[in-house]
Formats: sequence, C-alpha cells, structure tokens
Amino acid sequence: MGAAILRKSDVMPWVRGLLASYRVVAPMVEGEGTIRYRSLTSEASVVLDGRRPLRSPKEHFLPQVEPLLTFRGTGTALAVAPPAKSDSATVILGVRPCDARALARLDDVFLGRKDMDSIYGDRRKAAILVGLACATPSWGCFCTSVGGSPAGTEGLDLLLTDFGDHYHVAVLSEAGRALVATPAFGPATDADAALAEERHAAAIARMPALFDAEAVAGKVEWEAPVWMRHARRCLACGACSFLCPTCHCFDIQDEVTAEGGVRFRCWDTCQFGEFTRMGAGHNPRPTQTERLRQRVSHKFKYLVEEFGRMGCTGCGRCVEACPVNIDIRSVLAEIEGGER
Amino acid sequence: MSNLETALRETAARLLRDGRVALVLGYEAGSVPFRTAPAFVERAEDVERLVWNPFCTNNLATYLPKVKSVGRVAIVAKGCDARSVVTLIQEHQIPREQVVILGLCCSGMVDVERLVPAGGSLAGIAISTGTDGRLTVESDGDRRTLPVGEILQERCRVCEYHAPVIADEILGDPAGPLTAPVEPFAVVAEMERRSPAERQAFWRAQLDRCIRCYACREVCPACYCRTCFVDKAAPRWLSKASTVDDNWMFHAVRAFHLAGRCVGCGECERACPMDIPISRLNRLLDREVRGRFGYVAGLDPESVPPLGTFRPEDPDPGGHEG
Amino acid sequence: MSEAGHLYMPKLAVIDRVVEETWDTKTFRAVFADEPLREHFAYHPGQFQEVSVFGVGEATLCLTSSPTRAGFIEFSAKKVGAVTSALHELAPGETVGIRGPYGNWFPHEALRGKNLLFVGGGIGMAPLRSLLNYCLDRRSDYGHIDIFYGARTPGDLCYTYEFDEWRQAPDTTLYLTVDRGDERWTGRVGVVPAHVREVAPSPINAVAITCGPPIMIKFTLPELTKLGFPDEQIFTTLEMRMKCGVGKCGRCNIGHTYVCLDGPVFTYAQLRQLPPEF
Amino acid sequence: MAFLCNWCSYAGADLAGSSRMSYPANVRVVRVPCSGRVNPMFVMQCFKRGFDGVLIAGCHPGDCHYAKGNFYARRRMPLVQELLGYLGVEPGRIRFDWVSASESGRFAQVVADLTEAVRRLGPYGRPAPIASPTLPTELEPVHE
Repeated sequence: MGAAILRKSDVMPWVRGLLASYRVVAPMVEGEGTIRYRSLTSEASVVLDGRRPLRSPKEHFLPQVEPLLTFRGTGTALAVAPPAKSDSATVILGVRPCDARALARLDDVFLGRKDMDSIYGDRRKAAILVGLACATPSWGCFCTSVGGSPAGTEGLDLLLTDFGDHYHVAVLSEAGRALVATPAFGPATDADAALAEERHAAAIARMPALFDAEAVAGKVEWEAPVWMRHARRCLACGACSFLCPTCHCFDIQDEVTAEGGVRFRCWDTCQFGEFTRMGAGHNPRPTQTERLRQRVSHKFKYLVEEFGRMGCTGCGRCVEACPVNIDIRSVLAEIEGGER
Repeated sequence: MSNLETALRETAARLLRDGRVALVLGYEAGSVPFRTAPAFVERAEDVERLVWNPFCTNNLATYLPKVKSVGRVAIVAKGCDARSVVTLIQEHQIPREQVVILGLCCSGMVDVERLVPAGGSLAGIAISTGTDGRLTVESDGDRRTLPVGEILQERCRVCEYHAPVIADEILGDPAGPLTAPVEPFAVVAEMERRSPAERQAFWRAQLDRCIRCYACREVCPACYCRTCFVDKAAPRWLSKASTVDDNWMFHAVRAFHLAGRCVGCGECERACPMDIPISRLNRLLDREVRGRFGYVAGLDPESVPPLGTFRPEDPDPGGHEG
Repeated sequence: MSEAGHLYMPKLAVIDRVVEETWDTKTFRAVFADEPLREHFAYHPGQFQEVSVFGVGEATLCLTSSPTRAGFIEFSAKKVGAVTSALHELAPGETVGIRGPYGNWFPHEALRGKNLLFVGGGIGMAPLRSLLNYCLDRRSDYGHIDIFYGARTPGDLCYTYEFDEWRQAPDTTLYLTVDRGDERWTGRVGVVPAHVREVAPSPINAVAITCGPPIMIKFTLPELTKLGFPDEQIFTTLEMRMKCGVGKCGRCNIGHTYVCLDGPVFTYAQLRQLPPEF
Repeated sequence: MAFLCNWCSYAGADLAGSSRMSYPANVRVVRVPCSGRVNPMFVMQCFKRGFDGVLIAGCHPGDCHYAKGNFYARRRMPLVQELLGYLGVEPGRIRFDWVSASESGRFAQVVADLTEAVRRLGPYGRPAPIASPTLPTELEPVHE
C-alpha cells in the first residue's frame, strides 16, 4: 500500500503533531533502564532503537490492574458506576511484530470467544499500531520458530525499518496512511523498498527456526516426562506469564476505599498455587508440573484446537525473565523431538 | 575452574553410589552459554550433567524445604548459599543431618549484562573459559577476553565469605584468589545522603515498576512461608492490585521479614525482571542488625536469630524527635 | 461500551429472604432492583451466576431456584471463603450484585418423558433442587422420580422444608440418608452410593442427575454404571474455581474445555473425555 | 495512629483522659496486649493507608505484664524506623516510647510532641488510585 521515509530527527515533531488528535503510547526508559510503554507527554523521550522491550503493548489493552466499576453506599442505596471510557483514538509507537501478532491472539479470546469484552474491544478499535521491525534479536527471541518474523506486518498499520538516520515506513492500512499524510514524511523510492527488504532478510537470517511449531502442537501429550523434568526447578513466580504478550488470565477483586469501593481486574497466572484452588481447598493443579503443562499446552495445543493458531508469538520474554532458566524453546524442542 | 567441576562430579557420584544421599542439588548447563539451571541429580551416572562455572548464580538453598521429603539431600553451595543453608537449619526448616553440603570456594559470579558492551546483544553469544579463568566472549562479530574478576555481580564484589562457613566437603581453595571485597554498605550510605522526600520519590518510582511477579520472594531461601502474608485473605494486608502503595507494602514487609536472616546472596535483585534494586533494603537491615546486635546472618546454626531474642542492656528507645 | 455496561457489570438485587439451612449454609432469595428484570430474568436449571458482595468480591454460585417460579432467584452458599462469609452476614434489604446466568444447563427438554434419578450430597443438592422443582412444577412432562439425598449428619441436610413437598409429589420417592445419625434420626444411615445400589432404580428410559462432594461423585458414578445407566445418561455439574463466568479470565479450563462456557453441566461420557484435571 | 499496650500505656492514656488532660485529638488508639504484639506490618499498613504518624508505646523494661514483650519490641521498632526511614518515611513520624500506667502526663506530652513533629513534616501522602501508565484513570463519579 505504498511507503514513505521519516528522518529520525523528524520523529518527535511528528509525535508532537499526533498528540493534537491522538493519545500517543510509546516505549520509554524507566528506572534502571528497563523500557515500558507509557502514555506520552510532549517532552518525553521515546526509545525507538534497540531490541524488543521487556514489557509489551499488551499493557495498554489489558493493563496489569484496571477498575471495572466503583460503588458507594449500602443497602438499597448502593450505587454502581462503570469505569472511565478508554476508547479515545490512540497511536502506539514502537510495536514489535511479535507483539502485534500477540494482540491478534488476545482478540481471539476477548473479541471472539462468545461475548465481546467491550473494555478491551473499545481500546482495540481505537488503536493504531506503528510497528518497528527488529534488526537484532534479543537472546530469548524465537518468532521465526512459531510462524512469525522480525519484519512481520500482521496486525500493524505501519512498519518502520531502521535505516540508520531515517526510517523506511511501509504503509499497511488506511489508518496507517492517515498518519503518514503529514510533511514529516518524504517519498520512498524503489531502492528504499529493496533496502528494507534486504534489512528484513538479514534480520530473518539471524534467527533460524529452532523447531517446527506446527509439529509440536500435535505432539503435546498429557503424560510426558518433559513436564516434570522442566517444572521441577520452577519456583512458581509469575514473571513468565506477566511479561508474556499473549497471557491474558486475570483475577477480579474488590477494594474498599474512603469513598466506597472499587472492583478491579488484575493480572493473574496459572503458575500461582491459588489460581485453581477451590473454596474447600481442593486444587486440580497442585504442583508446578501440572502448571507448566497447562501453560505450554494452552498455548501450543488448546488454542490451536480452538482457534487454529498458537497462543505464542516467540517474543522470548518468558525465556529471559525466568529466574531458573526454564526455556520454553527447550521444552518445545523436546516435545517435537519426542522423548530422547 | 574445570578441575573443580571434575571434583564436584566425583564427589556427587560417590555420595549417590554409596546411597548417602537420595538427591544432589547442583547446576547443569543452561539453554544459553551465560546461564546455568538448577539440576536435580538422583543417579550416579547423571553426574556428568553437573557443571561449575561463573554462571552458577542461583541460590539452591531455596529448594531444600521443597525437596527434603526425598530423604537426605546433597547441595552444591557457594559461600552465600551455605549461609542460607545455615539459616534454614537454624530455623528448623531442615535438620542438619539431612543435608550434605558440598561447599564450593567461589571466586564470584558473572553479571551477565557486563558480558557485552552497553546496548550489545547477548543473542548468539559464544563463551569459552581459558585455563587462567578468563572468559573469551564472541558476540556481534567481535571477540573479547574478560577476566571474571572485572565483570562480577555487585553482591560478589562485596562478598566477605567466598569460602563456605559450613560444609561436609570443601571443594576449591578456601584461601582463594578473591580480591579484597568492596565495602558492602557503601551503596546503603549513598541513599542516606538523600533527603526523605528524595528517597520517597526514588522508591515510589522504582516500586511503581514492580509487576508483583514474586520472583524475588520465590528465589529467596529465607522466604519459605507456606502462606505468605500477601496471599492471606483475612486480614487482607495487601491488595492484589499492583498499585505503588501495595508494592511498597510488599517490599517493606518482605525486607523486614528478612532482617537478621538475609545473607546477601543478591538473587532477589538478579531475578527481578524489572531490575528494581530491592536488595538495598536488605543490605540496610543487615548493616543495622550487625551494628545494633553484633549479629551476622547465616554463620552459626546454633545461634538464635537477633529478633528472636534480646539482651537487657539493649538501648532504650531514644524518643526520636523530628 | 454497550448500554448495559461491559461484560463484568453486575445487576443489582436486594436480599429478600435468608434461610439458615445448616450451621454453615444459607439460602438467599434475591429480587432484582430493576423492575422488568425481576419478571424476565431468564435462566435454566443448572446454570450459575457470579454473586457480588461489594467491597469483598464475587462468588460463583449456582441458581437453586426453579425458573418456573418467577419474580425472584435463590442461591445457596456454604461459608468457605471471604465472599461467602460476607454473604452470611447479609440481612434482608442489603444489595448484592448478580452477573449471569452463565454456562449451560440440565437438558430439561430432552429429559421429558424420562424417569429421573436425582442423587445429591450436602450442598450439592443446590443445583439439583433447581431442576427437581422445575420438573415437579411440570410434573406430567416427566416419568417416575427417585430422589436420593444424603449428608454427613441430619444437621447438614438442606431444604428440609421442601422434603414433604417432594415426598407428596405424584410418582416421586424421596430417600434421605446421613453418614452418621443422631438420637432423633429414624431414617436411613450410610453413604448415598450404598443406598442407590440397594434400591437399584431401573435404568430403563431413565436419566441420573448427580452432584455432591468429589468423594461422593467418585463412588456414585461407578454405582450408576453398574446399575446399567449409560454414560450419556448420567449428568453432573462440576464445581471448578471460576471467576469471570464468560470465558475470558482463563481460570476454569480442563484441557481446552471451559467449564464456564461448555459446562458446568457435563455427562459422564463427556467427563471421561476430559483430561483428569478437575 | 497509636498502638498502646493494654497494661501500661493504655492505662496511662486512660488516666490522662479521666484526669481531663488535653492532648491532640487527631490520634487514633489501638489497644494491644503488649508492645511486643505490634507487628511491624501494622506500622507499615498505617503509612500505606495514609496515616501521617505512628506511636508505639509500651511498659518500661521490667514492667511488662508478659515479662519480655517490650524487650522484643525494643529490638524490633528501631529497625522499623530505620527501614521506613530508608524508604522515605521521616524518622519523626514514628515514635516508640515507654509510658507507664501512672505517667498520664507523659502520655499527653508524647502525643503532643509526635503530633507537633508530624504537623511540621506535613501529610505523609494519599494512597495512589489504581493507575495504568497508558490509560486515563479518573473513575466516573458514582451517579445515585
């Protein structure tokens, strides 16, 4: 659908222009150098280079904690109010291809499965995703092994490719074209397109596929030594799930405040012990073995059976975050290779 | 380093063959050159999996309460890890005779981020260890030789007990080559030069980034409560919402629960995906407990933890004025 | 945002009546605050809902009232957690939130003309009561009804005030049993499966509906099979930890089956297909 | 917030009240069996919930009804002050002291001193609402 050129020096002016009519969310450095997608104010410093950030744009659509309703009063005078609307047009910058694909997986659940979750749905409709192709993979990355690519376009409205002092901007949708129709963008020549193609090929070459994910889906079995072998060292923390762009499990809880109270939903994970513990104490998944089996089977078997596509886009965040080096790539390679 | 690895494998094989232990808790090769993974070796012929290198960062003592049901357990323990074992024995989490401590004289663990220049990628990195212990690192097309001593984790640079204080077998040279430790409490004093308002701003900004994944709690050997205060419903100390106030409360209470118990293994900070400098809280309390009660955690399994006892001559409250 | 609010917005209902069934179980009758909803809250026996006690949270409770009795809904709660304990503190006039009805239901259409065998245990009688009263209100649609209901002690039996109504219903037999009787107890003693085996109701043109603590289900299902009930004609409702009730929060899956969407009512045949994780 | 040990400090406070002593009214009292019962989590919960100052008062050493409760508190509370101080809670906000059953004047004085110190330091801070870094967080007003 055409392309354009955007000099790096024109990025912030372009972004400031966007702020006039959009909320802009972009990766920004925090604390000890970790990057997080935050709502932008004009003078913030956006980080568009480097590798895939440890936190993902999932946080915009399914924040770690968000109010579902507030209430006040008691008895028959109890009143309940919905949360503030969050459907204003938003441009999200620096979205990596694996994260854009991940949002499509979340769509299957929040828009597809039975009733639509309108909180998520409103934000999705109002979001324009400006992608950034990956030049160098992070050490946990394996998108090419699960049908993805460092230069994938699925789910994106624009795809930027870093050319050093400027970006090649591939237009992928009408919404993307609208963003490019400003003086900040210059025309792109066929040579630019070829160079972008070359850069993409180079990035892909750096990431040979480690296993055939399609084959894995068929080989995930209930009774298999691979679960216990990897899960034995799992310490049941939530790092892998909370950073995963396709993990979407949440809990709903209430909090009493001075004015009355709020019901919120917050991230939860099948790796925590009480995720499935029932009132009287029965827990169908008592140890980490069942929980690792659930997490891997859900993404590589159950979602394939339900939606025909895997629930993992190979971003590698779980690999990098695991304190005890449980590497899902090793688990999947073992499953594909059959028990050696 | 490799002769230590060989000695470790032989010792483990002997313990397993003689039936002295049912399980050897050690390190095996990780999925990438700069990581190792906790290993659970139960058969003598599997000891080849055991490795020893500057990437054996996990504190394996955290597994002891979880695996003690298998019977007697051997554990590969660095200086800091051994002190965690002392704490677990001291607090009756595992009987002394049920754990065989393979004490490794450690010369420090590598800070993985320092393997590559700033902004460099660890993807596809290759690492080989020279006989002199220097690492040859190849990444992004260039080769570098790095002495381990220059790329140590912060906790190793301040380490005072690189030779385990308790062990059934000692591997390596107790008088080892570790350079003089950096003053451990300098990082604590640095924060104390800031005003309370600046400290509050610093910690609220840091703890706002906490995603409450509890990796810090789960890797910590001293955090073994069956039901953590975080998971209690009545009373509900903490909301499950990761608001900055609840994160603040979680880290404040956890740090206090480790007063006089934390051995400074630094795994909480290493495991934190958000790189929040939480071990500073423990380092502060370590300094205070040493200063006030002359007590260092994890040295003597017979001693009583400082907050579990008192002395009549403890100082009276000073009635702090503003 | 649809005009009824998002997926997780509860409807308000006022507690109309609280019945103390046992020392730890109460049945609540609630009336929707919203007038039209009060009359037209459509649901089927076997469905569940999320009951909110604002400030404490939501609890997954099945509807124990029958849709044939309009104008109110009833749900029973055993005091096990924070929300159920808060529920037990509520008095008539208090407001609760209701989200639902969720899940599938007992196929009462398909059961028409069949003999029904109800096998309930303790609080497990709650979902069965919804279907039972539904069938008793349309008695002529169904064949012979046997009701086996057991509990640990006489004090643990729920809905005792409806026992006579059940006994006197046409062609209906009520078998009550307790694991341990007391001095005033004159009925059967012993676990429910034993009595089902002894009475041995006929499986011909019959369907069994059972719900109770896992231990009772574990021993009841084989008994029903031995009596000749085919797996497809044994229905039970699964108690799983559920939270959203609408297939989003990822909590109640067994394999790729979501209990809140594909259940909670399953046949024994379906249960056999599920991975053993419930 | 004031945690007063039942046998000494609470009795002292009670005496202060019955003898019509005036002390700042913005102190909330929680009676605890012993200063040793005050779990550091109580103190942290106070600051998390928006209190501006905390007083923990117990019996003088040797007077403890349970013999050693206050000795444990004497080890614990200074560490709480150090840790919370490190986190940015000004030391002046936490007062740990001995008040016997007869020292009603001292009780009124301790409360007055702490309230004055806290007044000078200003409010500690309101609990932050549930916030997402990318979305608006103002909750719509609850319409009756």
